[in-house]
Amino acid sequence: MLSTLPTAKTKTKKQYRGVTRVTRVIQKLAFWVPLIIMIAMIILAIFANFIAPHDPNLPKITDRYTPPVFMEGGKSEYLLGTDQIGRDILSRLIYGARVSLSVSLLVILITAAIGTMLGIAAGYSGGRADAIIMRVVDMALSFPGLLLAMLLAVAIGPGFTTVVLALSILGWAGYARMIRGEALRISQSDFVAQARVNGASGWRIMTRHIFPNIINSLIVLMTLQVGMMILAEAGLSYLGLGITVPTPSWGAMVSDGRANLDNAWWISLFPGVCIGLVVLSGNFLGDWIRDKLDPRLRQL
Amino acid sequence: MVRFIIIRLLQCIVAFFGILIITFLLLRVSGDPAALLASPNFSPEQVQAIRVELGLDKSWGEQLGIYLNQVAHGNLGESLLQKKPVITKIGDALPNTLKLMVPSFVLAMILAFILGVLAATYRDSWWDNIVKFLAVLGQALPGFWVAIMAVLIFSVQLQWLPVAGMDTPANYILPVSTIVFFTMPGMMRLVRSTMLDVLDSEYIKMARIKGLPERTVIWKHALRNALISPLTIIGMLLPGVVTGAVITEQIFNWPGMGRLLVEATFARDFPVVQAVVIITAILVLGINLLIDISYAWVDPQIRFQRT
Amino acid sequence: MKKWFLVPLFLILATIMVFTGCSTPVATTTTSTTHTTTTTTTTTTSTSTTVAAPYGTLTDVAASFGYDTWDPSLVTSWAQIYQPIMRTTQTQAFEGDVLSSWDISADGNTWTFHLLPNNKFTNGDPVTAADVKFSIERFAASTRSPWAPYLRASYNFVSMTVVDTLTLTYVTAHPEATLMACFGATYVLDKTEFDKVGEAAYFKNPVGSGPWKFSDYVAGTSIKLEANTGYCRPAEVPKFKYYVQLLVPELATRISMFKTGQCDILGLDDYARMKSLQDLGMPIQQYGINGTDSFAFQWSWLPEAGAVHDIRIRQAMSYALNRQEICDTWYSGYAIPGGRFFEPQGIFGYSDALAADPYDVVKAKQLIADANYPAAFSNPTITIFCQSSDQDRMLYYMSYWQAVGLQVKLLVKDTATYWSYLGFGPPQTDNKGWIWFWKSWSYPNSVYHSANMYTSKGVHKTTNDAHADELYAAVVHQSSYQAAWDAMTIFQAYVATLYTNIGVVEYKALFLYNPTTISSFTGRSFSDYASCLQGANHVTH
Amino acid sequence: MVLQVEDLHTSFFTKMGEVKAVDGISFHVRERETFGIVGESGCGKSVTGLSIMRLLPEPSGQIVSGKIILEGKNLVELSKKHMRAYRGKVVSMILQDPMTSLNPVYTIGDQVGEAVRMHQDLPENMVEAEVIDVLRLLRIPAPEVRLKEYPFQLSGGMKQRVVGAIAMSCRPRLLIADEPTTALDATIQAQYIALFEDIQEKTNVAIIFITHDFGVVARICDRVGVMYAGKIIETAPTRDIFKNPKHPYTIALIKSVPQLDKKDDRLFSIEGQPPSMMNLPKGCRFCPRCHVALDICKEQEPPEVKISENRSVSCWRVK
Repeated sequence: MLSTLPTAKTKTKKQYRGVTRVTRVIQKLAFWVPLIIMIAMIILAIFANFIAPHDPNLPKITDRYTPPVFMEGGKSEYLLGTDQIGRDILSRLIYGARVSLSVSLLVILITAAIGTMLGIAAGYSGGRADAIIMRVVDMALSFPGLLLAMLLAVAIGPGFTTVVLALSILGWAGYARMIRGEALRISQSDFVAQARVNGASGWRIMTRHIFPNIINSLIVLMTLQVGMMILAEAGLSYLGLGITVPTPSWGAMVSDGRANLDNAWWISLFPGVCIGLVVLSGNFLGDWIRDKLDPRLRQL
Repeated sequence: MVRFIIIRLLQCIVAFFGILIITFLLLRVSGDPAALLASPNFSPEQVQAIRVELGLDKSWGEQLGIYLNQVAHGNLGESLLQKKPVITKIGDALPNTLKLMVPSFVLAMILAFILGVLAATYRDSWWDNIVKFLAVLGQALPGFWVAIMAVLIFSVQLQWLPVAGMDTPANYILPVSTIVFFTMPGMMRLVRSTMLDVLDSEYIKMARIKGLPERTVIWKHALRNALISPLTIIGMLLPGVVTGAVITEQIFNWPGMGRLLVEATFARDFPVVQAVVIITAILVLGINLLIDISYAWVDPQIRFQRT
Repeated sequence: MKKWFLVPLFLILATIMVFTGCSTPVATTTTSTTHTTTTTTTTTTSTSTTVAAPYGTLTDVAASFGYDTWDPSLVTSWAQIYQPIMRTTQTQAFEGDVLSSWDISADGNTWTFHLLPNNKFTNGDPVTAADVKFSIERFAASTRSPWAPYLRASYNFVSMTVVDTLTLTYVTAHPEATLMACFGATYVLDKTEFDKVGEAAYFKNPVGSGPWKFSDYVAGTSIKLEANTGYCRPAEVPKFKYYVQLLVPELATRISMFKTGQCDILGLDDYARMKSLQDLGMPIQQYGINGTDSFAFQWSWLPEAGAVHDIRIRQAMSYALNRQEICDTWYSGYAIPGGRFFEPQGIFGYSDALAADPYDVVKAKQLIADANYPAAFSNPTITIFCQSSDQDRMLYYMSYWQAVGLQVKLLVKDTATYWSYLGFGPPQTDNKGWIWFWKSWSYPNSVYHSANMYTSKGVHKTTNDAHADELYAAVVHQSSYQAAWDAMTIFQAYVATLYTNIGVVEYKALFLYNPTTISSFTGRSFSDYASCLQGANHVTH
Repeated sequence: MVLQVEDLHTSFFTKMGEVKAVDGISFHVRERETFGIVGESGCGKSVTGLSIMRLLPEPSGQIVSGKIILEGKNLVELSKKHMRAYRGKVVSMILQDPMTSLNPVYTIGDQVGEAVRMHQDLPENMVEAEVIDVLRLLRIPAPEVRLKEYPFQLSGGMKQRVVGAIAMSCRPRLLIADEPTTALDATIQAQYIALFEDIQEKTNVAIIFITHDFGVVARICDRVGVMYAGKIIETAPTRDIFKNPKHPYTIALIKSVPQLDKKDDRLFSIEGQPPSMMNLPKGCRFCPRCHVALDICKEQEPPEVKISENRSVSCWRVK
């Protein structure tokens, strides 16, 4: 492909050919690496019971604060070391993938469903309903969700349900806002007008005509949110409002090890790296899907 | 224009009371404050007496009515644990939080705009890539973790900056940078993408056709248009700053609203929690209103709207 | 020139140190009913060899300030600005604090308090019998202190009379030598000032006669105290001019502050972590008597309590704990097996009957099998609850019970909810049989706390045993402290057999300090944290 | 001679490879002349305009080689700063879409005045008069009022005139109009074209008129260049090209112009698609769509043949 290009005549041209080759490689990596990471994390989450070398919740006090195997004092049975009560970090990471990813995915499903319904309704029906929904959306977007999350966590006690609820309670607004814009644009298009002329009901137009056209944007936004939700869960864990012990979630693990960052950094660093990887993978994948599906969506 | 502001103001007030009621109900579900105040030796009768004293024996509806009435009169109640007017606690904490949040917010905004505009102007350059990398990094790590790492590196290892406290200007550097590090990237991404759209537009070409210097093209013609959409985002940036404040105040030991909220939430000090949420709500709504108004300033189309 | 000047100063300081070190109070004679305070009667160190003026600042950090008040009837954590009526000695006896001595009448019902002469509050007012009377009355009326009810009229109180400015009589209905523990928790307030400015203003700018005087308080941020140079025991005047306590909720921040010298004192729950800092050159100091780790089985006498209703299960839980391993690992050797509720070794009423059960997995498994666990129980899950700060330790302790086949579940409660679950009031729908984890810090005399834990009248609802009630009544009806001690020994030995509270370990109460500001701790470090810091010595160059 | 373009090559360097948008074109424009560039969309006619303005989207768009000589200066060699001084003052441009060519947040007076201030050393109090003058030149009614208005308050036609006013504000020597009439409806279009003639008369400006519409060409242009896939395949005076088109593509294009006087309702359209600019055919670029292609057309690019002083064609059939 490259060889068919005419030979470069100027400096700028040469420079650009080089950039093209590098960017192409980077582009490929930017898709495959995050995809592989994501798939690997999902596999870890699903098959945690078979993969994890130790019971993630069983303390072995005599082995506590064991450093990772590549450090002095590390033991081969604990590849990534142990935490402050001697639990295997690797096993907890693997089980933590299950918790963190399921929180994230559940929240995304809930918020995307609510947001999409409200967004389509607002964008399609317009007028007063639209104005009211969008006002609520504006409020929800500008209100610090952490405050509500804290209230909720204290009200019904911390735990999986609380985290999911707390993150969902305002999270739908972002979807509603974006979907509404898309729905508005689509409902003004000719094919929707045609459907109306043909006597299709509002419900039919929303489900058959508008919804299929916003799926692309929806997928992009959902991909970008995977990491965001894991980060949010970590924030709640830090305030003691996250998933309850002993269930390991990455956020809780990072938080648990924070006071030991200067003498047993592995407790907190490895889960932090996992969170970072998933967030970055989500971002890259989202960007990639967006570029592939619809470059117009750059604003997300 | 005036009507536009009045409508927005009314909407704000409605939203405000909505938040008030939700907060009130959520907290009442969460537990009995009288049980917390009672000494372990108390008989149920004594606990009941505390309840009566605090008005907790009344129905929720009645309590809510009393509460709304108080708030309408500017009375935020008394801290259950400390028998102190909540307003004095807020009075102590709010200035501290503002001292932290205002510089962070302003700095985040300025940096986001400068970096975002530069990244868009020099699209795909190394500069753009650095900015993009920073943006991704800022959104990829848990906030508290980075804050603690910053302390370990800059305070403990290098000994350049103090760990905690708020006595000297040096104390501001770490907390402010941490908040900026987390709030700026989102904003910057948006400025960049909006700016890219604007730079693609015909009127920018037109400005170039006029032979205007690049400076004027970007900072006069492009930025003002690019401002319109991020202005909305400023509103959405607020939650991030508030969340950031809760976490940074905790780590950098900043006696502000965030720390007050965490303390009060765990102590079930309802009036304090309510007051913090109310004050935050007022701030958030107020800033949103200001944004709406500044919208009108930036976009003449709204300014001339008669509806 | 300068160096020569320092030599005599050093000598003076050294003398004072030696003196204070030797002046540990001698126990009162058993036959006499007159108690005197040894340290205060003389003023040997005064006049020519004046104590060097306090200088410098001692900075401490705390995770929370608890109650945001200076009212000693609500909170005693920084009651060091006040003086109690009595205080404990190193041998767990009592001596006067504002008192020079006291007598108890032959029938055991009339206490006569003799106050120290020339003792002044920090505002200059003299400490009088009227102040003491006022303080006792006010404390007894407190609705929030766990100690207060035992001084209240409904319990054992007849009258109180001011005889003269330095003499007060306190009359009880029956002899109760253990009231000393209550007097030890009663702090003396300045009645004149209190009447003049009112309660709110008084506690905004509190006045006391303790070793520290109030300097500044910023709610939710910092406490600042200043050495009281007019303290009645000149040798115990703090050597640091200021004591500052900063509220720092984040542990990582506290550690960083300590490492960078932004604070001088650091307490840690994780003793291995403490050791790692000790390896960096930070010395460790012990204070007070040992703290304890224990589990309390609330409402375990009720059949609805589930598995823990069966004493064999409770015994099995005790035998299943490898206490020595806990001491060696979690506590890095700074603990020994034992430690029921408030009962470390050497405390009021301690005997070998309170010694910890040995680690015996076979016996534990046998007991569980005998109880036909889990088949015999509709809900065999045993629920434990603790505060989030203790969750790691709980997960660790629970692993021993899991190892012998018990099904245990942990509930982590935030501080507020934790306290509301601690058994008082009628059982809530779900908390019968729940086990709570209790970590006590050094508390000198647990007689009234024991009532709460081991009698049917107690608020913690762990025991409902008539014989225990009788034995306890005997403890609080003694006219001599020693007799009460003996009665307490019998009571404790009996309730130990009920297994409503199992001790895990008693640990040394420790903190780290910064050796560049503090050289050592002298004086009353055996008493408690605040008294220990009171004896902090400067590093002299 | 106002403008002389010689063998201009402009390419876009994208992630997918090089796109030769303009692949060696030459033409010239004389004073007071209107030169039309006609072609289908994507043939490179707009890029030609942007190349002359040196306003290709950076960094992907690059002038690879060639000369653009305006008033004796080769614009390709000018520094960015010098080029800026030329822009607006010596050469100016009108963009296609009047709705988006004006900055929505500034007043008309501001936007026109900006160009005036930029290039004319006028005292501040003279600027407004100058702006009004330019607006008058574009026959904008009540210019004093328009000054203070925002773009959204104007009609489409009026916006297009304001865009024209901005372009003409410094009376440039060359005006490039990139499909300025496409977005306007027929009546306004006619007025606007008349306006161009009027302006040309008053200011002697040379105009490059970029369009896809031969009808418009017929009305305004003196000479016309037909572009196909990055090349000018035929240049001729307007009258000649209508009377006697030489290149098969030109013939087809002219056939596809709807003509009112003909009875035939069916519009002629050219079959097939223009070639991908990434992957040009080896021989003549029009060959795949050409009805009269020869064998050589597939193999070799036709050379440019000058058939008279003002006419040239690139086709193997034209010798």
